[in-house]
Amino acid sequence: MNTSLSITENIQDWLLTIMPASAASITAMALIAVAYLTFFALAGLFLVLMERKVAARFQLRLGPNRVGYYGLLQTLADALKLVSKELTGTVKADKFLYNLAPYFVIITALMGLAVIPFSGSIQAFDINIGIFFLIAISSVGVIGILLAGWGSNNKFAMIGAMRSGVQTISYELSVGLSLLTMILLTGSLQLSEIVAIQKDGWLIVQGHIPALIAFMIYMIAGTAETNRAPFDLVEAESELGAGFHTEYSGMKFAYFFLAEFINMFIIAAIAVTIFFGAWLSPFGITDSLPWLGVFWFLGKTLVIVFLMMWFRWTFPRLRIDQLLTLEWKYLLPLNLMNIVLMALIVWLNLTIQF
Amino acid sequence: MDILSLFVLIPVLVIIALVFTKGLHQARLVAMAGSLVQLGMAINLLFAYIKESAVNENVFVFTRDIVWFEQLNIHYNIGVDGISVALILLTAIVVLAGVFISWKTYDLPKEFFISLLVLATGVYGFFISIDLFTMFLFYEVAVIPMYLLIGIWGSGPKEYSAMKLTLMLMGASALLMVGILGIYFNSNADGGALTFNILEISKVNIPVEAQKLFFPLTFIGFAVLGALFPFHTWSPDGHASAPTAVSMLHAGVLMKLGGYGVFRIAMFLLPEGAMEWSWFFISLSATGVIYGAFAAIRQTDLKYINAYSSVSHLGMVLFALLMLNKTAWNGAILQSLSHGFMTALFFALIGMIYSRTHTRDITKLGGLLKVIPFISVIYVIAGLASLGLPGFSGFVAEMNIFVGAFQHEAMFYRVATIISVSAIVVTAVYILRVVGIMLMGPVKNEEFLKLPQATWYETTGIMLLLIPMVGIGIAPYWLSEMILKSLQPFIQGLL
Amino acid sequence: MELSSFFLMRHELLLLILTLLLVTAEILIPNHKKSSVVHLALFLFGIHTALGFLSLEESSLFGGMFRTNDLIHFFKNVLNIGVFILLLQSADWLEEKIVAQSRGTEFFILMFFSLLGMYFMISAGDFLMFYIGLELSTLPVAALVAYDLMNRRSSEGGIKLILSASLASGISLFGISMLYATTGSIYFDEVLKVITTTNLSVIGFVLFFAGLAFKISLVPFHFWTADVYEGAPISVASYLSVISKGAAAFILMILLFTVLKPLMEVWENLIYVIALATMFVGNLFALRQQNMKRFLAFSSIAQAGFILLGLITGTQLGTATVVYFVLIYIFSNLAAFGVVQAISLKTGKENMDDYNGLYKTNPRLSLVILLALFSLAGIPPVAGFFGKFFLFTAAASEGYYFLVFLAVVNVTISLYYYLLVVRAMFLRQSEDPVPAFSNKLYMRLGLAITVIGILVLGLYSPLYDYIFTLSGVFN
Amino acid sequence: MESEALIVFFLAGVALVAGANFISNLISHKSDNPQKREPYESGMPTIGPTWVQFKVGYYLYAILFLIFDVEIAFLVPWAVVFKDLGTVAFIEIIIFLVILGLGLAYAWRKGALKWQ
Amino acid sequence: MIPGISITEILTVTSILFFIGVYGFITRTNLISILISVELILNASVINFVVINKYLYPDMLQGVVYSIFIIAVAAAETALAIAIIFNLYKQTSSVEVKETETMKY
Repeated sequence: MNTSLSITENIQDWLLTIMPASAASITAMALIAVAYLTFFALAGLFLVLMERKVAARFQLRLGPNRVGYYGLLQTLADALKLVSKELTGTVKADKFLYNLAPYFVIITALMGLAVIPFSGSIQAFDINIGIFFLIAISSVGVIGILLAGWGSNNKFAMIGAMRSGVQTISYELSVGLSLLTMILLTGSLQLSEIVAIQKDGWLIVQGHIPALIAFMIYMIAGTAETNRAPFDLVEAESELGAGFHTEYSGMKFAYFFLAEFINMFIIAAIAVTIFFGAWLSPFGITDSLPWLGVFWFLGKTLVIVFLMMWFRWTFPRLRIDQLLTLEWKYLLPLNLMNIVLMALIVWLNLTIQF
Repeated sequence: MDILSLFVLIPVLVIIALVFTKGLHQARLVAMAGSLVQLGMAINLLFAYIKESAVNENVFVFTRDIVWFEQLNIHYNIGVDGISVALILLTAIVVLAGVFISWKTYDLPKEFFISLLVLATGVYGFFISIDLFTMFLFYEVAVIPMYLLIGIWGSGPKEYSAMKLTLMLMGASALLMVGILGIYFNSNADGGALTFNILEISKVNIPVEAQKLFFPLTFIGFAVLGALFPFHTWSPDGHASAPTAVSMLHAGVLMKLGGYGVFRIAMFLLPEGAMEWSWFFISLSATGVIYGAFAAIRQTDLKYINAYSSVSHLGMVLFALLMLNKTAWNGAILQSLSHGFMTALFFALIGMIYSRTHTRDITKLGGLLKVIPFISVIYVIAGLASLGLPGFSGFVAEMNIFVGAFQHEAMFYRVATIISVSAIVVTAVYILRVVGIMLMGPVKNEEFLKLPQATWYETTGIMLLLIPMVGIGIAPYWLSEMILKSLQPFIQGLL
Repeated sequence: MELSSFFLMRHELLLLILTLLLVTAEILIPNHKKSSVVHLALFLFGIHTALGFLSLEESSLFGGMFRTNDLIHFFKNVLNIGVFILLLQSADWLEEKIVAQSRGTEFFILMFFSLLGMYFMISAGDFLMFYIGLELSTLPVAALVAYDLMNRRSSEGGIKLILSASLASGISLFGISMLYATTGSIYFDEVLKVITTTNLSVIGFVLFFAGLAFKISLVPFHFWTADVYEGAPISVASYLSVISKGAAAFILMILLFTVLKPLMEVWENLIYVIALATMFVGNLFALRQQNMKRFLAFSSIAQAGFILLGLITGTQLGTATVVYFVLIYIFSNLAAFGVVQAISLKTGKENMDDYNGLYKTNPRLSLVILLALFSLAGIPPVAGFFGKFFLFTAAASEGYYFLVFLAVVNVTISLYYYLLVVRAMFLRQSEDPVPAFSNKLYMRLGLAITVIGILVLGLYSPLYDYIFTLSGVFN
Repeated sequence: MESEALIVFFLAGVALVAGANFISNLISHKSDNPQKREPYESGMPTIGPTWVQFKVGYYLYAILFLIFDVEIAFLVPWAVVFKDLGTVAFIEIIIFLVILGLGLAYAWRKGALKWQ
Repeated sequence: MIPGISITEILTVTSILFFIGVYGFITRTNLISILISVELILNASVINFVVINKYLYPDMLQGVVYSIFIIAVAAAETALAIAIIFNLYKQTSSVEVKETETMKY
């Protein structure tokens, strides 16, 4: 197992002592899978809670505060409620596609999570084309949404899915291009290498102006990628009921909900990895304590996530034409120019070196 | 500019001049003037040739060799011998006569004369070429205007006839082209360069196998134009549908290209192939001779009669050529000339009769001798020449052919010759039948009594053709001598 | 790499700049002034064509991906001239029908991109460049075929073209991958050194050949041709039939004569069969066509069969005759399409019956098409005769007498249907003939150049000798 | 092996959804009536088929996306090696982007980016 | 390189893919299906190139580079084909071959 989870190595050694090699590696993988699934579920639950709390604070409310200490168990209770609800669906639906859709969104979210470098040692899948893989896998997610919309055979769902499709593919360009801008600086697609380059300074500092522009574009596009407000006209409640997942209930609805929050987390995590040095501490203050990296990483990520939540309550929802205008007429040309600017800076060695 | 290239250049210039004319009057004047100049040139050429050949040992005189496509060794290579000179003269006369006969072409006159002259250009070019490529080129130039000439100005099932004629002749050129290419790619058999030059190829010993392969291709390729028996079907239809002048040119001149090509290319360059295959083609041509004659008896349409008679007569040309001896060849050339004048005259007369009576069906005609005596008398004269009466060109030609043919001892040749000779009798039958029905007897239609006499241009046309015909008949000697001298290299090559 | 070596790509760079200029023009010029784009494009392309004749040295670029020599250079010029004439002929159509919908510039842009693809295809030094060129030359044409948005047939032609083009290029690619498997390289030079006749390479070659056979519309990959031509605007059909086919024939020749020469024993037989099939199918189907575009489509299929006769040789003579034939073919076919276009533009008539009595009303046009058809049929003294004769000479030089014979038989068949048009124009009368009209300057110029070409190209022998000398590069 | 990790995550995803569905089916309360099986459209019965032709604008963006996304595929290798190549890479990518930018500008001018 | 899977197996798969594509192209009656069949053929070639490069000639990247270009071109092809199909659909309200075809021999 090439995955450099240091915990695993210990466990693997231990496993090897009690069973044959092949069984050991399968067990190890199963353990990893369980670990990530746990994290997946916990992160989802936590982010939902966080969202509600943040929203409440913005609106001068308290937010959930009954279930558990300060309402900490609220989302867990919600989850349990969802599990126990009946899985309904319409007779008119295309059953196969309807049921297939959740798999798409969940699997892509999970795979996206696999390449995130939580710390120097906690990264399940350090592929050499990491960023490319992320871009690729995130575009598969949209298929799940389209399938959901199509398979439901419901007009709201269909319109929501189409909107989602056009929105996601549009903003995917900006996500890709802004990440590409940063690749010019790193010269590598491997996430661990990208992190290594930031040892002496975060890329957003190294690349100064173009990197800043790239970050802003990335944040806008990333928010739109995840269909979050102010780009949430996919599921604009006031227009479309619940959008593409109108016809999903109970657990099936929960998948989309969960995947959305995990995607938000992934977007934030990538932003942290590419722009803010991932698990590296600022100015190397905790270099001597590598295990702190995870916390640095999660901390930074949550800051970005908070930023995205902040957006939600700051900007009004866009109309679809505004949304597309923003992408195609502003972000995309800006992005292309930004790439040239970055190339110029790298070419002339104008980056900030430490 | 040498004397021969003018034969290509002048018609082209006349064509260009014709493009700028307006109306019938201008067009026919320009065409007549151009044709007159050509006739003058042809006569000039004749005398120049006689003068030149007296001092020049070469068979081909006035040669000129301009490199054209250097890489393929294609040359613009021209020269004439006695045979070509005689045929050029024939062409010039028939073209001029044709212009006169077409004096009253009201429909698209300019285009008519242009096409006629394009045809003439092709024929002249063919006769002066001694390069296979240019020869083939001019051959096709001569064939294509026929389509328009028959198609536009013809009568009856003209579209069908024109298409049939064009396609059969072009189909023949498929064989011809393969033959020519075969000769070309074997012309380096003795180690020289590949060449299209007839004179040079004739000196090369082309492998016998190749000769056997390419001779029938080349032979049939040309002989279709010369109305070889199973491939003659285009000829009656084409002639019947064509306008008068075109029939004249076609039967009188164009079909001679076939015989000339057979002689100059197939037999001259592939002598061993010729010997190998002669029995086969003799059978075909003998069949053609007798078949044409018998078919002519059955016809009632004047043009068909004449067309089948052409098949018969030209069959005789091919027959004579295949006899492979000097006398027969001489006869073949003379027959070509004689038939050229004679059949042109026939078609001219038929045209005149048709334009007056509006029918070519001999059963509807009768007693024309009383109504239009001049035309009728000329018709009789032409008929007599056709059946080979002494004193006319036909006699001289056929005499030579059969004398030559009988020189062969072998049974096969004898039988073939006897069959062919019997065609003369049949010829007499159909000629006299036409004369009897059409010219003698009562006038079958009241309106025919008021037919107008021949006009000046018709008379001119007739006289142009009649004089040489009689001339050859009365004084064949100088012509024979000129031809015999030119036959020398063929004899060396073949015998 | 020296920047100055980019000048070896002069044709490509110039055309690219030109096209980008047009794109910029399309973006900047307001809609009501769009008609000026036609003149601008013609002017620019005229300059480009003229500049193409400057001499160019023989070399290769990008490590052998791009190569150029005198023959390639010559052929690019030929294509330039062809396209220039085509544009002259299309200018009126564009001005009258297309500019009004403000879609005039795209016509030029797409056509130039396609031409650019052909340049790359011809200059390709490896299969990658070749493939990109092939696609770049095909895809814009599909858009051009579907140019007439209101016409259902146009869209249908477009989809037929692009689907069959994709299929062909897919098959071709699969073949290339097999060739790559056997040789280990996609560079022509290296492939030439390594390739031998093995099962895999032969299968690869045959599949690869299919892609190009499609482009030249050889039987059995000709099915799209007639439909696409009929659906397409005439300029585009003309482009497909003339420029596209010419370029494809040329690249096929380059590939066969240089890269795949070691497989000669394979492709000789292949081409022998395909040449026969193409000639016969093209000619026999042409016999029954009434629509002039379909008619010319099948005629051009048959012409492609004739081109194969020169390809079968693999010699310098073969090269020279193919180039020469294609050059003549470009002029002849452009003339024919030009007249069809002129008539279609004025009257909307495209059927052969509509041409009845054309000579009476429009003598000049009918003479032009007469010359063009005679040239296509190979009647002397117009250029087509020389082209055909030399092609047959080339085939005969390798001993393919029987093939030549069948080819000439096909010439006769083709003459029959060419004469059908002649018959309609000259022999027939019509109740409702095409009214007499006069063309605008551009069309006249376009037709005049083709007529001059048809008359002069054959008789002017130094041209052939020049081509022959150029053709030495492959041997 | 890397690819194995990918498979693990894939299977984990499948297991998550399938397992949760299973549990949900097991413990949930079930009831059925015809209204429940109708598509939800704010209480109105649905009118006409849902799977109809959508506005062409959506597809237009899909086509545009296709083009620009593939262009990213070309930019990625370039970006990775840009530092090593320097000048030539810079000039070439300028050409590439200019053409691309022209394409975008063209689409803009033609109104392909306008949502109607 | 994937251990345990030899090049023959992959090439067999691509060949099958290729022939499925060809078969689909010939038998399908829906324009979109035909387009998908074409894409199958292209994908078969892409895989071929990558695999041949990786297994047989790993020292040069020719096959891989080639495959990137094939993908790009395939995208352009699809974009154009879809655009034309839309236009056809607008006029005929169908993407079935037999309903769109008007031109025949």
